Amino acid sequence: MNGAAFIVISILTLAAALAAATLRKLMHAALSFAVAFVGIAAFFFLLGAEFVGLALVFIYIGAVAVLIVFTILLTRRDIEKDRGFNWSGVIIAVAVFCGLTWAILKTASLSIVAPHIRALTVKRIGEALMTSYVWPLQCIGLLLTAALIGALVLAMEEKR
Amino acid sequence: MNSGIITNLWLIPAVPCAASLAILSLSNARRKSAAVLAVIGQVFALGMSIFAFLPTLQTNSFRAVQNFTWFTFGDQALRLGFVLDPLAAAMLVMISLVGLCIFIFSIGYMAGDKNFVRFFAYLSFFSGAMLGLVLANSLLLLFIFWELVGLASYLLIGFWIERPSAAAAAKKAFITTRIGDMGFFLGMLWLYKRSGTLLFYDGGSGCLESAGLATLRASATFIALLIFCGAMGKSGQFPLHVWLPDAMEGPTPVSALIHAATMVAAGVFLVARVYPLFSLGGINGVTSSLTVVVWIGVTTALMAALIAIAQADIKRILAYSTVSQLGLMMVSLGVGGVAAGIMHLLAHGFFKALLFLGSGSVIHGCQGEHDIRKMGGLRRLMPVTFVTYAVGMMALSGVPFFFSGAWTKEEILRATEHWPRSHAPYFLMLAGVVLTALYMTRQIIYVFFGNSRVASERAHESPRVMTMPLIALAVCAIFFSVVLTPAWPWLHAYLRGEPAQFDVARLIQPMVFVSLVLVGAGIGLGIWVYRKAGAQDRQRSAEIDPLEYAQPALFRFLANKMWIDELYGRTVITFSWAAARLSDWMDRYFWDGLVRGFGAVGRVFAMLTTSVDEHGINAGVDETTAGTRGLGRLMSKAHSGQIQTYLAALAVGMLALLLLYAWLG
Amino acid sequence: MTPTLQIFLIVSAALFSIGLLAALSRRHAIFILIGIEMMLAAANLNFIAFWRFAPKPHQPPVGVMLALFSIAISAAEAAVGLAMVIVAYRHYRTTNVDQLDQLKG
Amino acid sequence: MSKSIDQVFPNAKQWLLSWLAGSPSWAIQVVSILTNIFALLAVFLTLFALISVLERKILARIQNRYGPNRVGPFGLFQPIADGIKMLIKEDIVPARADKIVHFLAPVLIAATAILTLGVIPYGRNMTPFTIDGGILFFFAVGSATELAVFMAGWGSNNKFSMLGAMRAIAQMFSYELPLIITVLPVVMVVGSLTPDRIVAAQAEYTFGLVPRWFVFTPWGAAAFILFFVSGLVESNRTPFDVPEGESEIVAGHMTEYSGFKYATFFMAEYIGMFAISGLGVTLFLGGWHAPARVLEIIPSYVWFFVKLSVLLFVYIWVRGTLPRTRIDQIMNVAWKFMLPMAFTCIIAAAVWHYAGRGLRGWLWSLLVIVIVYTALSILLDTRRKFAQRVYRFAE
Amino acid sequence: MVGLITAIIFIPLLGALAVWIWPQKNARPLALICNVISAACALALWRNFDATASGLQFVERHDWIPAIGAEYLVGVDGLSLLLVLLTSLIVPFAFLAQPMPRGSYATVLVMQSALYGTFTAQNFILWFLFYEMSLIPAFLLIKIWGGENRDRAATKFFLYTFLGSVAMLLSFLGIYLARGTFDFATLAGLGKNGLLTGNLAWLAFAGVFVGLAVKVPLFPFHTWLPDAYQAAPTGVSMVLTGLLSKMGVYGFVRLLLPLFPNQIRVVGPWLLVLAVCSIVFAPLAAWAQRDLKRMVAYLSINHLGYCMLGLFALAASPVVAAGVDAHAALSGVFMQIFNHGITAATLFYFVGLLEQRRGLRGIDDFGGLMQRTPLLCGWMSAAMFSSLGLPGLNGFIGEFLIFKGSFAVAGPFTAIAIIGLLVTAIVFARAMQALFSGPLAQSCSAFPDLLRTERLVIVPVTLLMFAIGIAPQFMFNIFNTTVVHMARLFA
Repeated sequence: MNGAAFIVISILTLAAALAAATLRKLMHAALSFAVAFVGIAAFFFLLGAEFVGLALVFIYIGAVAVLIVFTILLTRRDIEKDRGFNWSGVIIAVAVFCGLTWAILKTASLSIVAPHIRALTVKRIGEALMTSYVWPLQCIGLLLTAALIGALVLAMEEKR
Repeated sequence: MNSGIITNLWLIPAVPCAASLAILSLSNARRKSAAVLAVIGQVFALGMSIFAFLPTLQTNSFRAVQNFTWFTFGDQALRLGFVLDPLAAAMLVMISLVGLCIFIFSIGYMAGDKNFVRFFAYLSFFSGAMLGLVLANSLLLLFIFWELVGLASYLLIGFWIERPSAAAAAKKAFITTRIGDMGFFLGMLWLYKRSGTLLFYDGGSGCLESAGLATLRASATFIALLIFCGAMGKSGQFPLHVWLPDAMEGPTPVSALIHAATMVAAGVFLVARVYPLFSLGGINGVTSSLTVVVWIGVTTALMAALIAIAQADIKRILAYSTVSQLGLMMVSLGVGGVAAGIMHLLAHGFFKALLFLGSGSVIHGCQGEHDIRKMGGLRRLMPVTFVTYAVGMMALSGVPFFFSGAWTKEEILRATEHWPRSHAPYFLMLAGVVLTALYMTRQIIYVFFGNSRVASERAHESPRVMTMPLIALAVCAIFFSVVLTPAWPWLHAYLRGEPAQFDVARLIQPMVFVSLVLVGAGIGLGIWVYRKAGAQDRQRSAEIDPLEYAQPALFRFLANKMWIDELYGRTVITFSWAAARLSDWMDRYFWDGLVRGFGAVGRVFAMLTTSVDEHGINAGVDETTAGTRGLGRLMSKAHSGQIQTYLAALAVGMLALLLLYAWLG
Repeated sequence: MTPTLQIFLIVSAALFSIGLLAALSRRHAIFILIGIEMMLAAANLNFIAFWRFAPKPHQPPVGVMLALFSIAISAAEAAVGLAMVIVAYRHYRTTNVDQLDQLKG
Repeated sequence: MSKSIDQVFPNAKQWLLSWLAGSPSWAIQVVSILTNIFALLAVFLTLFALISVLERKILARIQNRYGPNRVGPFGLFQPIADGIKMLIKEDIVPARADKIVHFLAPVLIAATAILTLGVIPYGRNMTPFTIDGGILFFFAVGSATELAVFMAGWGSNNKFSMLGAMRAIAQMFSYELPLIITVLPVVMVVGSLTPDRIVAAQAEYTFGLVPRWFVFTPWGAAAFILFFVSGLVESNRTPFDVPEGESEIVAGHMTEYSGFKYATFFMAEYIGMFAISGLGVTLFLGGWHAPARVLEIIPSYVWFFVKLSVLLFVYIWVRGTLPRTRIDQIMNVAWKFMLPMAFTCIIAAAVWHYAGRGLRGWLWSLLVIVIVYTALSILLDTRRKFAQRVYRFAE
Repeated sequence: MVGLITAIIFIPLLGALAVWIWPQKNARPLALICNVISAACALALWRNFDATASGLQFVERHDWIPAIGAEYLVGVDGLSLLLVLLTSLIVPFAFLAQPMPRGSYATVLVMQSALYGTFTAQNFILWFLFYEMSLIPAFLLIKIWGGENRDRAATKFFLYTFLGSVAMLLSFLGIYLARGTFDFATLAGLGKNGLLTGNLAWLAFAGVFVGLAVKVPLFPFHTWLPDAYQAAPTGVSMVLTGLLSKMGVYGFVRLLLPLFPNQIRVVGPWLLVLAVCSIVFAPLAAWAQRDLKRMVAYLSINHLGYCMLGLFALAASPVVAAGVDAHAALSGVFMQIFNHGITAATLFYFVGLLEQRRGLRGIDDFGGLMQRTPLLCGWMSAAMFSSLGLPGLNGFIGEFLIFKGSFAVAGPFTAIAIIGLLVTAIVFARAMQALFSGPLAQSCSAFPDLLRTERLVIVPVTLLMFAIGIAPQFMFNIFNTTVVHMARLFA
């Protein structure tokens, strides 16, 4: 596990995330969001979960980001208006971050180094999905179908 | 072949029934195929009947039984069966032969009808059911076929369904016979309960065999009488005879087949079939049930003969004549002359069918006219019909020596004469013979003699297809007497299961002369009374009957069928209709009112409790409720509807939990 | 330097806080969604990190599984959420969550 | 001998790296990666140049004219001339454009297109980057193209651009489903997402003559056709080039681009086409395997590029032959026909597998596909829809 | 095969959901498909049913609410199977009768599920749940989709049946408190020696009796029936008469007779009086009706009266039970249940057809139909003849056996009940005369004859009637063993 890579990736990710949260232009924020997810995927690669990383890229960059920009496009008239910024949120967010960091640092058992492991192959994941995780998998399938239909129904033009 | 048909008796009813089904599936336009199918079915039935008849000749008291299980209920089996014995065999041949003649006649008679196909379907169905009836070896099976012939009769009476009178007559027939049938049904249940079986013959354990009869004891009388109810309904015995004259609303071949030759005789057949039940425990052949049969028969025979005198409708006269003759048969059975009764039944089947068909031919010739007073002079216009009709008339009247009816009637009279209980039936029957000759003479004079009147002007002889059956039946009516004469009482012996002996000497008997005198008197009286009626000219078609002229009150009494229909209408029907209305009323108002009354009480109670609730118990609760609602309203302020506020609250909550966790350790 | 679990968790906490920031501070509904997605991603990162640092990560790969399912669910959530944003926009002509407060008590 | 020719490129790379022996491992790694990247770029940019001129030549032949024939022998230097022209053109950025996005879009699109090339095995031991989930990588990275297209459309702040981008995204989204789902049967049958494994699984020959490429199974053939059509759409090629249909919306999302940025788009499109074709070759056409055992003396990479060229030729051929379809027709076909058929391929592959992968399985899976195909054509009422249209004017 | 019953019970429920969700125009096909599936399951049940084994088959037993002894316990014996088959037959028949609104398809499907449940549940709580579950849809169907007077009829129906149910529930709670079980088989075993003692027993008996008598309905608890049947749409009337009334009879056989033998023995003659009243008064009232539907409704009461006659006769005198007469009476009752189900439903179907064509259904609103619509008249006559017990059709078998069984035990009552047979004949003869014969009424002159779809519906059902009437053994095979078993139980 490469320390340098870690530093680079975390700086990239956090910067992009911060940009996504604060950039004024919605479109730039959305693109930053995509970049942030690339960073997270990189984390996953770093942690040896290649498949999850790829899935994350696939889903977030290929689908969710596009969905977001599409939504931005469809609600375009609204985004030009000036938006207020709620500073109380910043305070809460900082407080939460401080609290979490304090809690993490306080917990001594977390300061461990990753064991050396075999790479997690796609085959292994597939086996796990199809054996012990088959029910959750089916449920997720059902959920996705429901979400698909629900989103369609929601977004469909109402008939006059 | 012989043994084949005996083991497959079910085929005899099945073939016409199958023909009926086949015809029913034809379209209305396939007239020819319908007729052909029906006739073929009937020919087959006749052939099989004859084949079934032949083995019964070979031994005396032949009886072939075929029983089978219809179904099992619980662990019990319900068994039905067919039986072939002389009684059944003779009936089979008569029914299928007469049936065949009538089928052929119908082809001509119904030629113009638009429901030709349906007619033959019904007719075939009837034929099948009737054949099944005579073959049944189980009271239940007999009852089933009994109901089915009833159904066929219902359908055929109401065949010209667009006529309200036909529909009414059909309904009347159905219900009236059903009344009798309910008695029959009850009798059957009773019999079943007592004997545990409904099979007539079952290798010694049937209900008509000694073992079965032994279980009946005293109840036999009631059972017999209940079963006789069914026979009364079917055979038009007083007081259930009212449907039979009305049944003439049906097409004439139907009247001939069902309401003259076969179905109405089923009652007589039924009594003959279950005769052991009637005669059980009799002294000298007299039991109370048979006595009832005799008196019902006598009443019916005389009453119907009297009514027939005053009727103007050619078919109604014949219908009453049928009722009268059926009464005669019942008398015969009642006094113990079972064979005589059945012989008369068979002979009657031939000549009454002949008469009905003749009347049909007349009606056909007169464009559907039924009123004999509008006919006349048909002797010249319809010679074949006239001759055959005359044969039938003489057979019915009982003109001795040459006609079958005479021999059987004498047989009956002889049996009645020897009835130990009373001689009254005998004398009343003699009167009946005179009356029969009288009304038949009246009819034939009105129809065939004198000048032609309104309806008979353009009359013409019927086509060959109609006259051939007439001739065939006339021949039967004459030559059937060969097996009936006392000189060679073959049929009598056959039915009783004895060998027949030939003895010319027995031909001359006192009864022949009594009969000769009586019939002569009847015909002579007729000719004398109606001598002028035949000569009336065409303007006076609706003139007064000579008898009406002499005895107007009596004639009206008879012409109106002794007001029995009216009597029923005023009493039975009114009463039952009132019962129906009452039931309906009770339902709508009484029971429902009761229920609604309960409902009202409930509602009053509910109102009471409500008021107690509202003013007593509820007062405190209301305050609490108000307080709760106020609090709720206050709390709802916190729900700003802004999602971010909620989110922030969540985050703060999480932080708080974290701090709590830290504080706790 | 080899990163420890703690570092990962702190990065993830930071990501979470940034997501929270986006969700709390911005008025546009899409930002809120972006924020929520980021919080979910932080959680996923935690899953993976804990899985990776567990003594026996392969028996079975629970963390990876959870992360996968969580990704699927958040994708569904995003789809439905965005559809709702579109519907809300169509109805109220705004995507400002301040103005979408019909459910207030 | 043939083996050494076959392995000439890997050996060359080994030789190159052997110069660095003794350096820290990360340096060797970086150099190895860079070598791969340079090789890829060199080969495919050359191929791009070659294809761009060949396409024009072939189209010209189809349309019965000469095509470019002025620059160099047979006009083969035309791409160089074009490149120079593009480079020296003015780079125009619209005043109201979102400049960052406008700039990033071609970068991103080219980057993703080139990245996808990295996981395809070009020959024996010639996979630039061996990743366990290589196929997934291909699609994950490829899906970023949509974002890039959108950025181009949005950043230009031009309604034609936006419309073109919307169309492009709509159709790419729609066809990504059949594209990925048609890959699944192969993945299922091989049991791996690694391209090398997939190629290896197609190595055998029946009777030493007929290669066991997946395209020769009923499900494989069906999947390949669907894959190829989806690939056409994904790379926005005729007859599915509605996003840049010049007669309707100028040039779609590329309207506001000029000069080198435009060239980048152009290049990305071609490289995307190569990548999809390369994946098709890998998945269905046996990768770098020779079509018969005897032909194995010819090096593997030659076979790969021969197959790739054949596919590219078909692309061009199709472009020269078919008219442009309507956008609604494209979408209808995607959802109503392609998707169900793609699912059917999965079922058919399963049937094939469970029926023993032999002749029996072959016939059964054929039956499945034929049944579904027939049912679909009946359901979609294709006979009516394909019937000649009657236009009624002035009604 | 375990799980088949559960499938049968819940498939219609799923179907109801599907119908409710799907677009309007698919409601009928969907409902029918669902019925085809459940019918296939019912046929599978029949096929795998061991006709020679007494006792329950295909039993599924799961704990449900152990605290009160409620179990999910379903199973079939011959009687249950018969009724399951009947349900599978009648409901699709009703669906085919008339196009209905989507909601009513869904509601009928819910009711169907409840019916299956009622006929297969072997634990009182479960049984009662299904029993009540059938009541609500029936109420809704009359209330929402009914005809004239539907509010009144629905309320009446609901109050009657609901009060009956409450009485029954209270009785069973009493029994449970005393005996601690809801299981039918266990209760029946205990019933021989008296479940309860003293007045409590009588109270419980009265409660159960009233609850079931209302459902059947038995005179004088029957007044809701004509109103309800008259108000309900045709298809619903078919289900109500064909199936809902069977729940009452089924309850009598399953609950009242085995659980309270001593009580029944004491009040037996009075119960017989009630049955005979049902038999005699109902057809008389039917005679006086103008409305064809009401007429058929009254005849329904009459026919169920036969069932009651057979059962009460059987239960009132245990001496002869277990003999041929008990078997006859029980078999007759079971046959009558089935026969009345199909025959009455068919009659309602025909009334519906007439109403569809004419818009009215008064007996005087028609005339001379035979000339215009011979097929309709022919097939309708078949149904009528079946109903009046003509031999050769199904009605006769059941009635004959009931009369045979009960005559042996309760002769006088049976003799009076014969009047019912007669009056039924009169009613039908009158109806046939008024409808079919005479000159063609002006208002009927444009009637279409049976359409092909209608023929497709009616011909199989009528053929079934003929089949049962001529060769009924296949029906008896279903429940013969059960009959023997029950007769032994009642003895």
